[in-house]
Amino acid sequence: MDFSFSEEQSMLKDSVTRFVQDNYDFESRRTLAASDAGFSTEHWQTFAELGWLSIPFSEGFGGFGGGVVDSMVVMEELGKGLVLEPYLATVLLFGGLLQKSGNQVVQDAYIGSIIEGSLQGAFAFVERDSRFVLNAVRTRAEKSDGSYWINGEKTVVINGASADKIVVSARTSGNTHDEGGISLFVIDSKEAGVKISSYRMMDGQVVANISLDQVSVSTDHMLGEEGEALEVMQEVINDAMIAVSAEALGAMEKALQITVDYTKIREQFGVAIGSFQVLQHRMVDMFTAVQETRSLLYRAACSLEAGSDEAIKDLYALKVKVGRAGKLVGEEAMQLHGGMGMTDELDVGHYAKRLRMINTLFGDADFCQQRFAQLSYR
Amino acid sequence: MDFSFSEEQSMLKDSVTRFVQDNYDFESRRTLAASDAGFSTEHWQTFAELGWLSIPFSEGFGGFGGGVVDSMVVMEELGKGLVLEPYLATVLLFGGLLQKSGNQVVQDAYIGSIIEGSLQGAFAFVERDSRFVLNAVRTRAEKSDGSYWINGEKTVVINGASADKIVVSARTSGNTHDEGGISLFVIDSKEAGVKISSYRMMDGQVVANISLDQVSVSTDHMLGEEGEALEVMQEVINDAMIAVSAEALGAMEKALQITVDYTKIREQFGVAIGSFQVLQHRMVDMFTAVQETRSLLYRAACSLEAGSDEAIKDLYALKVKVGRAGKLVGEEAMQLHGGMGMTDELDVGHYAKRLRMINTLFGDADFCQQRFAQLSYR
Amino acid sequence: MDTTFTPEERVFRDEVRTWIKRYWTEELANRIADKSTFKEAQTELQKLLNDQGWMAPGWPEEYGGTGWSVTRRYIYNTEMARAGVLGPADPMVFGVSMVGPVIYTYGNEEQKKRFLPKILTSDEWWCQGYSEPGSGSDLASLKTKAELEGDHYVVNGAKIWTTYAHYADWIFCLVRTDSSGRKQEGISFLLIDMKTPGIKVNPIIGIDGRHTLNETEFNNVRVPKENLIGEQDKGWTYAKSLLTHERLYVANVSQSKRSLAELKKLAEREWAGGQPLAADPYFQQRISDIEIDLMALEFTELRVLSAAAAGKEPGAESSVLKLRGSEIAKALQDIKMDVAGYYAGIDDADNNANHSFANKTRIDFMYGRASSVYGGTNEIQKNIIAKAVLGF
Amino acid sequence: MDTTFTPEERVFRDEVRTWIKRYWTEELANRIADKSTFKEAQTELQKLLNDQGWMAPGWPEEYGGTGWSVTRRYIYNTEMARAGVLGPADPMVFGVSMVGPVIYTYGNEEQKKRFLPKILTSDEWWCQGYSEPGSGSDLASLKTKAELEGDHYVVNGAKIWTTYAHYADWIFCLVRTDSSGRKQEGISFLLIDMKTPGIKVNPIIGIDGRHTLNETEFNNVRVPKENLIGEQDKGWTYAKSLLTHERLYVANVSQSKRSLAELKKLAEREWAGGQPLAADPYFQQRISDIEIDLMALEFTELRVLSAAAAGKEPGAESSVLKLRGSEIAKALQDIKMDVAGYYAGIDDADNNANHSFANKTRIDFMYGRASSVYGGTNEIQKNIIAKAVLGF
Repeated sequence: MDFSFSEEQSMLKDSVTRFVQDNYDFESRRTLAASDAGFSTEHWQTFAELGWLSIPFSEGFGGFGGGVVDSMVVMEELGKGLVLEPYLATVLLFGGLLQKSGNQVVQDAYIGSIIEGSLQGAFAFVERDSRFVLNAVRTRAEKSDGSYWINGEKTVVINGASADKIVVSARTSGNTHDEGGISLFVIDSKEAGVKISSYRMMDGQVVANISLDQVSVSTDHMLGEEGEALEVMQEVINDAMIAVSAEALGAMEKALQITVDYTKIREQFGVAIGSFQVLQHRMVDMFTAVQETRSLLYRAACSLEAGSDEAIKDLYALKVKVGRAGKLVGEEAMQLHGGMGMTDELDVGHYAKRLRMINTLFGDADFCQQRFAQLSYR
Repeated sequence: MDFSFSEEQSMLKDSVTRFVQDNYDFESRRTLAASDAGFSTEHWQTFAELGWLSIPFSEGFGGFGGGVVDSMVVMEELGKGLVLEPYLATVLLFGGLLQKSGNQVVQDAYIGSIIEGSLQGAFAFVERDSRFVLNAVRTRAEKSDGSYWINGEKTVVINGASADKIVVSARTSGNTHDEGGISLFVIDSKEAGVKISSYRMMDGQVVANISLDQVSVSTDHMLGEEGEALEVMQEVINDAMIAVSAEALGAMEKALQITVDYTKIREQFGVAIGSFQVLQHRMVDMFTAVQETRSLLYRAACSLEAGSDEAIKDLYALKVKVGRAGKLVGEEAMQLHGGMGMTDELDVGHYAKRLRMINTLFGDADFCQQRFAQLSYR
Repeated sequence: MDTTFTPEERVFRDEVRTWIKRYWTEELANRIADKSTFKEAQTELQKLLNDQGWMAPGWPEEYGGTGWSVTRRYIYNTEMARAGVLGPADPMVFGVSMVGPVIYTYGNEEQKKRFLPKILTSDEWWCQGYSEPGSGSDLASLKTKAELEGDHYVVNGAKIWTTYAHYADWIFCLVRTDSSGRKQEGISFLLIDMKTPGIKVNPIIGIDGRHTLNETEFNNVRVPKENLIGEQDKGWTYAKSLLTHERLYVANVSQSKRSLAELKKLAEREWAGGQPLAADPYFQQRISDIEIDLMALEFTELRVLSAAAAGKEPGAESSVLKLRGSEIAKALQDIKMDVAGYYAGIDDADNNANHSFANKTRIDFMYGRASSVYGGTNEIQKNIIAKAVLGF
Repeated sequence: MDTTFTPEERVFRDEVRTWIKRYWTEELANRIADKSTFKEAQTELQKLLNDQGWMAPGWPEEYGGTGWSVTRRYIYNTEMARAGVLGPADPMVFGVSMVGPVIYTYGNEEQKKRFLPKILTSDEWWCQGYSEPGSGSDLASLKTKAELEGDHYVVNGAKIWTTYAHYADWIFCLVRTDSSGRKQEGISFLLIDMKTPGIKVNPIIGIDGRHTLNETEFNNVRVPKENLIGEQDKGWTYAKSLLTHERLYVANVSQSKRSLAELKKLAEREWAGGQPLAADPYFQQRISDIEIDLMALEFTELRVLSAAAAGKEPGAESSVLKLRGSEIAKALQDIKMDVAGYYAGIDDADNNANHSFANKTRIDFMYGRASSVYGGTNEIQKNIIAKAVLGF
């Protein structure tokens, strides 16, 4: 029974912490968020130099061979700075799919470029009416003339505007909600028939709707077996749930800290507002929510890494808590900042926004609680 | 738009208030609760003399011809004193069924005795596995030789130990959960085959399990049409839901008042504990819950009396709030009394117990919320 | 005990509905929602209301009010809010509900003649200068100074959260004219022309990404002394008496009912796991929690109004209106965000992936967070109830 | 980062389970649950534990402890609680967990020899005399006086909430020996034989209807001065250092896991509208809210234990254990009451209408209300966290 980090993990953590401290003060972040890409390619190169982009990849591909605990360590620290660079989209989602796909052609073609920071990726898995159900896929791929031809539309694709390559889920057989019949394809964002319409999310992320009109993909750019992609999609998203939960934890910790500091200084009625017992207790509730999140994060990370039978249940429990605690911490942080908390110029509201977005990502608290219940009370 | 009471209602309210003040200090109540019957027949005679037992009955039977607002007025005040006399069981449930049944034989035979205080009644509608579903009836009645013969068992019959006459729901056709096929019979508690096994509830009520073994009832003691009883049962219970909600409101108001008074006096760390902001805010939450309960009580009472389409939805909303607010107020009242709140010797815990019992009565908050949702989101 | 309307009241309700149907067109609503046409279109709406004599229902008839009963005002407010004509962030609040009553109650005849008609015609827009940077819920700690020099007050300081200051022609301000006594004393109530030299309006971008709020600076702003309301140093009393004036409608019941109805509709069209979200028991439970609270709030408001109609002082129950009103409004906004799912995050009115409601949902949610802060935080509301109602 | 047990630890767990299977019979459990046989049967159980050497796992080996690692103690506690052998209202807590460590840490050799063995053999039962009527969470305000007269302290005053005082042979008391300084000073730690003349135990009936609590009066009770622990006037320090001693296990995780498992079973057999309650989505949501919180609490406890195992001071996370532990335990009791429905109200062990679990459910619920009060109310816990962790 041991919750300490390995020496390598501690070093990794320190290096991310230092990067955030040195580069991600709120004003710098604001400038980045307002830029066209919504992040810094320079920072991305730093990530590459520091080795962060290699974490989930096997050593055979030049990777670090890390597991969910390693990416958890990185993401918690990134969360503290509301870091905008598309680590999740390129490394964990796109990279994760490549790593787990067993498709040597695409692995050889792209993993090296990810690690050296020269390739951006994305994973397009949401559709207009899919909500949080991975197998609600209407986009279709048909095989003819030695290629697959893809037609359909994907929405809110994270990093969709900057991605060079995009993994798209498409149905090679079956109907909209079937679990079988889904395949994954790596497409080029500049391929004929790909229309990318990008926009911003409230947390500063640039995402895109992607319409696919007779887009051709060569058969060697399919990941895994035809029609059998759901399992690998779910696996990659399970790992990503740990990662975004860690990011949320970092954001919550920072939001709490900002709030505690603010209420110690901000005076009203002649005293620091932090001296009011009611506000203190509410910050204790925030603190408790943060502790609970960390406990469930460690629980889910350990059981996922150990391949436990309870791993999926632990994961949904975590995501429920991340959603609820994130709302609580985000909103209370804003409320305790009073009117200032509701302005764009203070950082606190931006933590609340990101926490809100993470709640939704891969399934919100309500959705995950239903999945949890199905596992717990079947 | 008017929420004031009529002059008659105000007088009625004052008379109940005075009775409770003069007769129901906590020690007197404790003595009554410990007695065999669990209430005072002397008080019951006072109720008769003050005309309270005549409220729901038509003037033709010597009644007051009152509606749900009138019994609401009485019950709120009784709730403040945690009054033990079986007003609900005898007058509102048993009496209500008689009044609405249209069966002149039993009306002539018993309503006069109820009004003069010489007859106790009960309504046996719960079975071992029925939970809150009125039509979950296994008890059966079969007609032969010009009588009905009843077999089955009823549980937790309120006032079952003292009742002279008991209305029993029994199935004359159909299966356990059918809505049709349920009939009501007035039986005598001393009839052959009736076995009454009485016990106490945590709020001091004496209730009974009643087993019925070939109990004979004459056909003129059936209420309403054979197999058509569910509607009248539901109507009487709807009225009773207003009544017990009013009782709960009275109990909550008193529990809040007791708590506010206690925290103003009780000192800790050299100051009255009521000076702690956190405790003040929690009492504000209790106060808010009480106000919400009153608002929903008035809403449901008005719409039930006006025969509004929304009446049933309003009623379920009320019962949800009564359940949740009752838990909140009862438990917070105990908690704010500290260790003393958890003893039998202080009154506060007894309010919490009664509130808990009212939550369950006729369907708890969860059950009523589901019914509400069925009406609201169908 | 009776909650039905009289036949006359029902006729009146139909009259209001007919007006709404005729004048509250989608075209007008869209122009008001569009930042570039907002002021012009909103003024157009207000002029229509004024033509009907409905601009200031609560004012005394002699100044252009309606002389309606409490019930009629309730009906009017309910119908207007239900249709979305009136909303919690109405610009006319500042003229009609806030400064107007101060002027006709405490102003002199000239002030009444000068200001009230232009509030009714909407030819002059107002904004409010109460809060200051740093004052928060402790309003009386205000520091903006006004010193009498000859015929003018010279005003220096800054006001914050001045909603619509960038549209306003006038601002009503609480200013400090004496700092020797208790902080509630020595405050005066001044009307200031926004075109006066020395006034600078700095936009504050809200967390919803929009510009409705401002900080308004005063640098040696010279205000004619005839713009002082009532007596110097007595402004706190005037402002405070107004706070109780409009507290009957602070619960925003109709707005929340409208929000709930929209929410139910959205949940029917949003798809979740092969069925509409509205059919999902978890969702039903969450939404019904709030619906039941809102049903209670509605009748709490009616209880307060019924007491007011009978000429009684508002009872203890009125104290919970703002508190619960804001909590319920926020809870509805929260669920609506969850209904919008991934699309709730979109910060873009055009690129909505077929979820056109999502952008407004996000704005309403983010803007709505402030409802538990302005007009005294909910924590302050609870302090007040503890003191005034529970006697602590 | 790893939460698996070593092979040796798994062997140990099996050993504990085997012991439980052999000795924790239904017959013994029933006799402990029965008021009339409680003390005798509980003593029997404790003697069995002591025969195995497991009576006081946390004590140093020289006094009869086990010398187990933190992980083993965790395994032991978990298994014992899971089976229901150890519960939160254990009478052995007072001897083993509370007074024992005070005696071996601050007592003299004679005291150790006199008292520790009989705690282990359960030949002497202990109760705790800390709280006083009126002191509540402000423990240090205690007033019970002990005056030295020759070789004896003469004790006057009263203690409240003395659980099992009616079974106890000895009571350990905090008494005031000096009232001149700060209230935390001048308090001494005395061991008092319950048979001493002048002691009167008055039952307090709990809201659960049972007699577990008492008020214990002291009228000129003469206590030999050799029963003083450590130095006179330093008792507060001894008592306080003990409060941190056992705070690793205050969350009652295993008891709550047991409670949750029971709850799920009950919900499968209780019928609601044609299906088991367990299949009802509303019910699933309510119960899963708590299950998830409990899963978090379990790992919060593990995090604390893991730090302790590594020889580190407990971190900030340890502060939430009691708070959340009591909230979760109470929430589970609350749902169980709702599952029992009408039958939850029954105050009768025999007449249970086929719902034999209902009476115990009611008792657990009512008794459990106190878990957010004893050992410092949850409000006090939050004050402490605000101060110690958040730095207010």
